Amino acid sequence: MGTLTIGVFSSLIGSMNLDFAVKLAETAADKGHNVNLWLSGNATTAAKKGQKEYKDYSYLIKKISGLQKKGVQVAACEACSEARGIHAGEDIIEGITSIGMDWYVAKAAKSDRVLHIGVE
Amino acid sequence: MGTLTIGVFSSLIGSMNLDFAVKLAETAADKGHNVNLWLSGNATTAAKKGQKEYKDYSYLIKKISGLQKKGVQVAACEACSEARGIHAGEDIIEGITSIGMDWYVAKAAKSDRVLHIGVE
Amino acid sequence: MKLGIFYSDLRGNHDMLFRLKGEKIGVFLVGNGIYHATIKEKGEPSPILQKKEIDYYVLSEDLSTRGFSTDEVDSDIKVITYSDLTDLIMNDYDKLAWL
Amino acid sequence: MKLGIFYSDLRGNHDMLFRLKGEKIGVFLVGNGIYHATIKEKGEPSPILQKKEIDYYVLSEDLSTRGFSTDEVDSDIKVITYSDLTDLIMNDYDKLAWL
Amino acid sequence: MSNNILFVVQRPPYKSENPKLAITHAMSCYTADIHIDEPVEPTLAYVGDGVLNCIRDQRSQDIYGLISTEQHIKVQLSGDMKILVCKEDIERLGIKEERLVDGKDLGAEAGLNVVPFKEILKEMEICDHLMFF
Amino acid sequence: MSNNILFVVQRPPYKSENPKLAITHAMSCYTADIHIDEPVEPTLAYVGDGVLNCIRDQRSQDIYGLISTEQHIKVQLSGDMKILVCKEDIERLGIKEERLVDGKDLGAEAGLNVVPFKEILKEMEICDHLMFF
Repeated sequence: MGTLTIGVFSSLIGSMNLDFAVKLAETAADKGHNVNLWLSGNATTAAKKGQKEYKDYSYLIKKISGLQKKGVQVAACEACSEARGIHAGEDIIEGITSIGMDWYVAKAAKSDRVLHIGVE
Repeated sequence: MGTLTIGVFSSLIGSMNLDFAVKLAETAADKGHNVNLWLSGNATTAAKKGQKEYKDYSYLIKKISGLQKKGVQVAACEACSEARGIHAGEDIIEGITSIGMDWYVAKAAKSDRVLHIGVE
Repeated sequence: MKLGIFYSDLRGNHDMLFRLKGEKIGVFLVGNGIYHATIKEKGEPSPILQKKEIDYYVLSEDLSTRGFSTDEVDSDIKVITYSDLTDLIMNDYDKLAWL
Repeated sequence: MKLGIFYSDLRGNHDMLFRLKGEKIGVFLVGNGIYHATIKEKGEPSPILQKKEIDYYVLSEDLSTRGFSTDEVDSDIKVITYSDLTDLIMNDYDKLAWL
Repeated sequence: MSNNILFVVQRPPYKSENPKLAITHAMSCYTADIHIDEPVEPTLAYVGDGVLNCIRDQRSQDIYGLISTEQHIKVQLSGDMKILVCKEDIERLGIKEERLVDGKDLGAEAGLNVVPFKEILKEMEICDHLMFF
Repeated sequence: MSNNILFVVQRPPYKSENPKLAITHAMSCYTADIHIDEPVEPTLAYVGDGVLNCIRDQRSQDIYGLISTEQHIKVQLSGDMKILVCKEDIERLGIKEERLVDGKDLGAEAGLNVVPFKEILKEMEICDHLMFF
């Protein structure tokens, strides 16, 4: 079993890249791999508490919390979040670490595979 | 003098379409036109309170509040905001109306010009 | 119709521009659209500049943001400010399309 | 290197694909990349499918999402699930690039 | 006097939220009269790669838990919204008309109107405002 | 043993935040050792339309209040980050080398390395991981 780190820079709602990343993380974790998920840039919008579930919009809170139960580490870029008014504690979903970019590159360096989704 | 309604669907940070829209709204208001600004889809991220000012990221809170002082009406799509966990009162910047899409199409219908920026 | 078309990308939807018709067509190069006014890929001007009956404009503030000056702009394109853009929108074009 | 390349758009960066080289290249069509596997524009297969030495894969879940079934996929392309994709990533490709 | 807004969708579905927001914004025209004294009439047109929104059998709900663009289009067809699809573009992309969304199972009387681009251009001429998605 | 990550920027600036995040993520490699026991070494490469990030005289700060991509690149040059720019792409786009960002005024010893694409490909071979922006 290996370690897979996925970095995503796409908005919660829009390109569906985050839906893809979450489903891939889930599949890899179910197969016994270690998985890290990094949310940066517009992807930090996925870390905001209080998302209302509409069937029309990507809604990932439950899925991300499911990932965490499977041992997936989920972290969000601190500066990217704060620039969007999403602050640790009051705004960020419990279990998602708010941290600097060095966390991501360190995790990537120690991983067998890195899937970096650096687009919107 | 005429009425200009600008609708934007692009994220606060990213394409700089919102920076463009805000600067255009400001210029038009300074010339004496009536201006409405509609934030929908990912552009509702611009309506979030508590954005931290970094010189690296688009920071529009002060500019939007400046627009309001010039008489520009600024509104954000209610469902699009809520899906992102951005709720009226607790999350949305004062002075920005959280409202349904019918507000925008009504304003557009009564405007001399509509600039609809329907991309990310 | 008098149609003002906004271009904010270097790549993308050229086809649509050539399909749109009206008694007057203006193209506003804003954001990354300014590269069409300044870059000659393989020595050629951008394909979007080929249509003769169109008035082309480029936003001076967006040129400067990206490191270009007015004298690097193709001579067929008029350099305008946000103020000029506002006047053109409100006076000269009745419909607007952001491609 | 053994390089896995992800395509999630219908339009865009075809040049880069043809510039990338390695001992083994795989292309994963995901998201809107699936249109390359299903749409024949003007009767022609997508230009990204032209490279003979590449293994092409398309994600079945993303086909279904967009209304396509496996039997509409070009026969040179292997239809895979998220589970297959995970195995390919972890076993067969050591570097990954999302274009 | 009614105002007409033409919503033009030129991008494929699922890569951006905006093609879906084109439909919901068009739909919201029916309640715009709560804000102003005149009705607002929407027309929806799919052109360019936007015609890919109109392919039937989209299963986004089963797979990603998201209402499909197809479901949205069907609801609007059953509400009699005028929806145009560019003929040249479906032909260019090799999409047969029988692969397009059909609203009959939701009780729609008419389906999507597949029309030449020049008819969509005519709608652009007669509408009051354009919204390109 | 150090780990090397190659950051490849293939899109123009200002249309997405991500070309700028490529630089800040690359920079963050210098502090990655607070999390792991090995250093992480970044290399930054501009290819395709991404080379437009490297044009000098960007005035985004004056006009939109935003630090320019140029300022970011200069800071990294003065910190001796290895930054490659694809020669074929600047030629294709008609950009002369004297139009590229120069870090000398911030004390950088070397400027941007304009190299043939095959050298960037070589970096892709030797790096441990790739991050395309």
